[in-house]
Amino acid sequence: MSLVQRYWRIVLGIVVIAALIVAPMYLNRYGLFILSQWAVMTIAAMGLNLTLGYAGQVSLAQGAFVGIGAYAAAIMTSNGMPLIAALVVAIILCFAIGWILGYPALRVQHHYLAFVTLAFSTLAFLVFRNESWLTNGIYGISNIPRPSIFGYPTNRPLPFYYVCLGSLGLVSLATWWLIRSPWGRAFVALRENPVRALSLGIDTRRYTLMAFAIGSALGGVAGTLYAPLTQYIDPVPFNLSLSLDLLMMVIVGGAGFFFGPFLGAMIAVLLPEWLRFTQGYYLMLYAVAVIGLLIYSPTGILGIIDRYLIERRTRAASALRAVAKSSLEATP
Amino acid sequence: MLLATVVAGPAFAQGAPIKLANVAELSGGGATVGTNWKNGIDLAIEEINAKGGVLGRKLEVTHADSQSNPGVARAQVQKALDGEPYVLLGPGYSGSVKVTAPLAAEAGIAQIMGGEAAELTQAGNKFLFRTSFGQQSSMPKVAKYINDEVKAKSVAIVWVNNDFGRGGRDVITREFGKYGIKVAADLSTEAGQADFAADVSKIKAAAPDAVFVYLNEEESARILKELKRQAVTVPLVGETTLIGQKVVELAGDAANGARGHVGLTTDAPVDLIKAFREKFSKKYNYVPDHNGLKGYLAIYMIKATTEKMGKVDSKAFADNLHGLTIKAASEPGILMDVTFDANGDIDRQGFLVEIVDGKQVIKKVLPKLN
Amino acid sequence: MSNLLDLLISGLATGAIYAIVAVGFTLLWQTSQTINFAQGEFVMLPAFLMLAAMHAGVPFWLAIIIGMLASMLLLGLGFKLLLVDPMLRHGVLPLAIATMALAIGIKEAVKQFFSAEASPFPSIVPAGDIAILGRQVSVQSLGVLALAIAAVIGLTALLNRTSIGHQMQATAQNPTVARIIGIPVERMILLTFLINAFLVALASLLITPIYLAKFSSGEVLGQAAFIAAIVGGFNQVRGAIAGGLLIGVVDNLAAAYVSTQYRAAVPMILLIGIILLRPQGLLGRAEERTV
Amino acid sequence: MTAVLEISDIKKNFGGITAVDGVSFDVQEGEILGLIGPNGCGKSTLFNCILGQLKPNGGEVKVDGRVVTGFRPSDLNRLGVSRTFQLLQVFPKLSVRENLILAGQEHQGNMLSRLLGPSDAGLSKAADQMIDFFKLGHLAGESAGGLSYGQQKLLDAAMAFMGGPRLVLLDEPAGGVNLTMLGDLKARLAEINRERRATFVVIEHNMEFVMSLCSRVVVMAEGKVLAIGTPAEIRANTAVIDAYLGH
Repeated sequence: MSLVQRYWRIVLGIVVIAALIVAPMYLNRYGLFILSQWAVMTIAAMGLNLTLGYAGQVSLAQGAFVGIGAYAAAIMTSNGMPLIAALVVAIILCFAIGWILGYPALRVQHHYLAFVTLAFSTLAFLVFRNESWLTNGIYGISNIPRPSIFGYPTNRPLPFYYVCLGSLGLVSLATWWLIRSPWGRAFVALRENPVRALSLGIDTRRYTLMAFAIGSALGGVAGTLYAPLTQYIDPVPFNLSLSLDLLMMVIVGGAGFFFGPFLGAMIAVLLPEWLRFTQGYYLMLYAVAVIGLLIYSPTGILGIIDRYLIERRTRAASALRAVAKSSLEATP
Repeated sequence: MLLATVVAGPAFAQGAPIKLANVAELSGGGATVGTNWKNGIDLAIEEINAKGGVLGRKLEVTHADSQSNPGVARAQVQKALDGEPYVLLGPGYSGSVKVTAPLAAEAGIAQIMGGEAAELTQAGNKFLFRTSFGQQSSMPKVAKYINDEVKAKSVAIVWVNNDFGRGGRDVITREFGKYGIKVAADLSTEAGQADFAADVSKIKAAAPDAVFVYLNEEESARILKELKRQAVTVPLVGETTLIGQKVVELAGDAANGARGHVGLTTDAPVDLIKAFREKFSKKYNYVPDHNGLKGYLAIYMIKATTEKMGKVDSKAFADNLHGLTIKAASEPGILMDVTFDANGDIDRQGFLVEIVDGKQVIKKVLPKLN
Repeated sequence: MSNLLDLLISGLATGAIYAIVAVGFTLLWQTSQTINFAQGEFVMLPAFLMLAAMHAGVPFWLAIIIGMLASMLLLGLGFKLLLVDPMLRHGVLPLAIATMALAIGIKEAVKQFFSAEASPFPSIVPAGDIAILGRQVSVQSLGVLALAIAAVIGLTALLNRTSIGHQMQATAQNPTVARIIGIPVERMILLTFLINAFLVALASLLITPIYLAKFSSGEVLGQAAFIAAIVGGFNQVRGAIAGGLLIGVVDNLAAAYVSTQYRAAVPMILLIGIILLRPQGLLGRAEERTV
Repeated sequence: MTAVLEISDIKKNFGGITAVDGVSFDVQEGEILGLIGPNGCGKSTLFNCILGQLKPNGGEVKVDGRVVTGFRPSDLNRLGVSRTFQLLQVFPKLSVRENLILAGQEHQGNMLSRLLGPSDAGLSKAADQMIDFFKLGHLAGESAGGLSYGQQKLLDAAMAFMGGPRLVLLDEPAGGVNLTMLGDLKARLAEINRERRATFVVIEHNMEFVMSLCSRVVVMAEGKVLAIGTPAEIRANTAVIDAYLGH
């Protein structure tokens, strides 16, 4: 990457972050709610991107983990416990369940793995709905309180948006660290060529389980924010279709790209809102847009950019070679 | 950014249209409910505007889709409230009402909704209004009917496992307790379920004196067929969703003998309702269910209340609707006399109905309480 | 005991519905590695095409033919050319996601252009019941079961007895080699898409009188059929039939003997068990894995 | 001299077919052992059995006198046994340097230190040295997928050496590599063998390559060992000539 290019990237990053911090001050409550939702869904999609995009393990259960996190938050905070305690419980719970769910991945791969996680997703929904003593069943849990951060209440939309954005920031940093660490490299190795990875001393078994567990735990983190965001949860939003939506976000954004989930969640959360002016047609147009995008670039939005960059680099390289060649020929 | 919505200027200038906002289940699991509700609203507004509007001002409504998801409902209600509507309409799912009611109350805007769960109007919210009986008022009537008329001592309950079915089941189970009626079987079913053989065989095994069926119309039709196939002959009791015309249409002979209480039905022997049904079918090419009626009534509630106040005043609206009685004689659009209490609950005539030879027969009219 | 018989017969009838939808899954998977999440909607749509033709004043029998042809054009040819072809070489996942979006699109389009209401649909099989072993069984269910069996016999005969069938099998097993030995692979793949479109239209015709024509009726159906296909073995037509029947029966037995609230859980647990113990499904072949 | 690798009576069946049928030999420290034989004689299967990619149906594998039969490849690798594959197996989306760091990272620290420690696991320098050693210096930052076939082959071999292995099993390292690069590769292998006392087992069809590099050669045919000896002895062995070289 050239210096200029890196410079532009940094500028772009700063502008986006500044916009995310400043612009919402001028948004109404609806806009803040949608942006908060985007931040929460991005966290969940980042988890799935880790499992699927980096480590190559298909999971159709991410929505169930968001549900587990949301119920942990709703139940605990309704009983007077702080959200941070719920967060810890959600992370541990989702990590453990994700770890266990990873075991089938050691036996079966690809679509069969997807089917197992799909079954888990349905089972989780049934538990949310049927175990009323814990989850209040189909009635759901209402009046979920929003937390106080260092004694500062976040009941208003703007402060809670900053809670979501801050969490997104922390999760992004942690994920960035993770994928740049040797673990991230091992995840990629797992995705690209597990047999070779094994022969290089990479304990693919342990990394597979870790990829599942960490990805699931991020789903739980998103859930603990989702509950106080809507302040009411019932089982229906956490059925299979949320898992499919999250999968769509990861693929549409660009699986295996760090910024993929940000864009994917933007498409899934914001695009339908933008299309609402078409009234009854908005979901249809949304579906057409997603299909069109995937036909144009099956590797997602970042796939387009990636393709463009590679093309440009190849062109630059061949130009360089041509120059070198002609200068060689020119020398007598 | 596209997210920013334009905040309306002076909202209620004389002559400007009165803005209403509807948030309903236009896609997802509740799409049939929400679409009926929306069509009812549109029909009523069209009628009123054709006759010059309310206090000389036209009505104007925006429709937003909640995707049958409480989280989306919350966002859309927030958006609607940011636009400062005169009154908020919807949603229909009780869960979505629960998540949005505090927002409307905080904004001081009245919310006229379709939810039927008992608890909705019992939380002390002063801005929430029903368009139909809540389960806390319809279920006692069904239980009384089962006790007094059917004289059943044990009843099997079949309910659809969503907030509607679960809510009805919980209230009626309590009511049965008061009469000392035993619940012989308690069967949860899934929305969209096709095969009721297992449920019916469980009913048969429990040998109850009557069966209370609380499902959506399509599933009601399927279980009626299965009950007939397995030769269950005890009385089948239900609510609007068991003995509506739609169920009769879908279940054929199997619906004969089904009976129960109907709060709001397009089949009621009331001329105004028959006329409504005709208008609706003509405009939309299908026969509405009670949700179509509810949407229609919501608009006429707004009209009657506003005309009573003599002004378009969003803040005073809720106060004026509490305790209001609207007579069909003076406001035909309300179809039947109706009174709203301090909780936003509704009081109206009800009917006891039985299906005989594929036709609804009104056995008894339950009078309005006051 | 008589009770059990009731449950079995009823379960087989429902299972036949799942089975017939599941067959299409396996066909598309075999020849073009397409996981079609819109299969349920594919079954929902043809009934509306037929209804639309009837609203235009066409008699029922002609509406059926029009619906079938339109379905083969849209869900067979159109689906393959517009969606599958451009995406196939990019792997299973993006295509699967695109079919999810397609499912949303079809549902919304039907709701918007037709109705959100359930409409009754005329039955080509008489609506009554007949007595079998002293049980009342609906003729419609028997019709579906008969069709499911006919479909598997017909498909098996087509695949094993005809030269086109052999070419299709070769295409499914190894497209590269098939191409080399001169089989028109593209045409064979197109043929499976057309067969799938024909099957879903046929299924639509038989199932809709029971399920009603409704924009959302594909959701339950699609998911049940999907699970049936996996349980039976994703790559075998007769596996899909067995899986469908099994899911129908297990669902009923679960509701009767386990718990009505958890009836949907039992097929899922069955699914997990089968995948872990026999990943290729009950009747499926093990798929070759390259190291 | 001590034996780094001892294999005794390894058997492997696939269904009814016996791919490896009671193979025994040992490899001495610092030795370069060639393993040759016609296609399908079980060489690669034997490799896979030694390295735990396949479970042998019978027999025993010892590394440094310790029985390691049935160990998983990753465990064996961390014991200092490394390999390359017949077909190219680099990670195309990672850069050349990252491929090498990946190949070495599991030999450093533990899971926790690999998570919390530096991104390169402290291996950048070692990787760069390896890059220089294999003359890939100008390509360090390129993604491996963009390299030419021969360059990838060099990278593949380089990865096998990152963990500082005692024993390296190379499966057709010379296959498809052009002449110039072949010379390079041979020189590198010989140098590593000399300087690091690393022990090699090499499967190769290129006879010239095997005969000039290896100190001893094992010839396999139909799942069995046909002959063991120095390159000169093998050249003179009539059975080998009949079974293999003669064709």
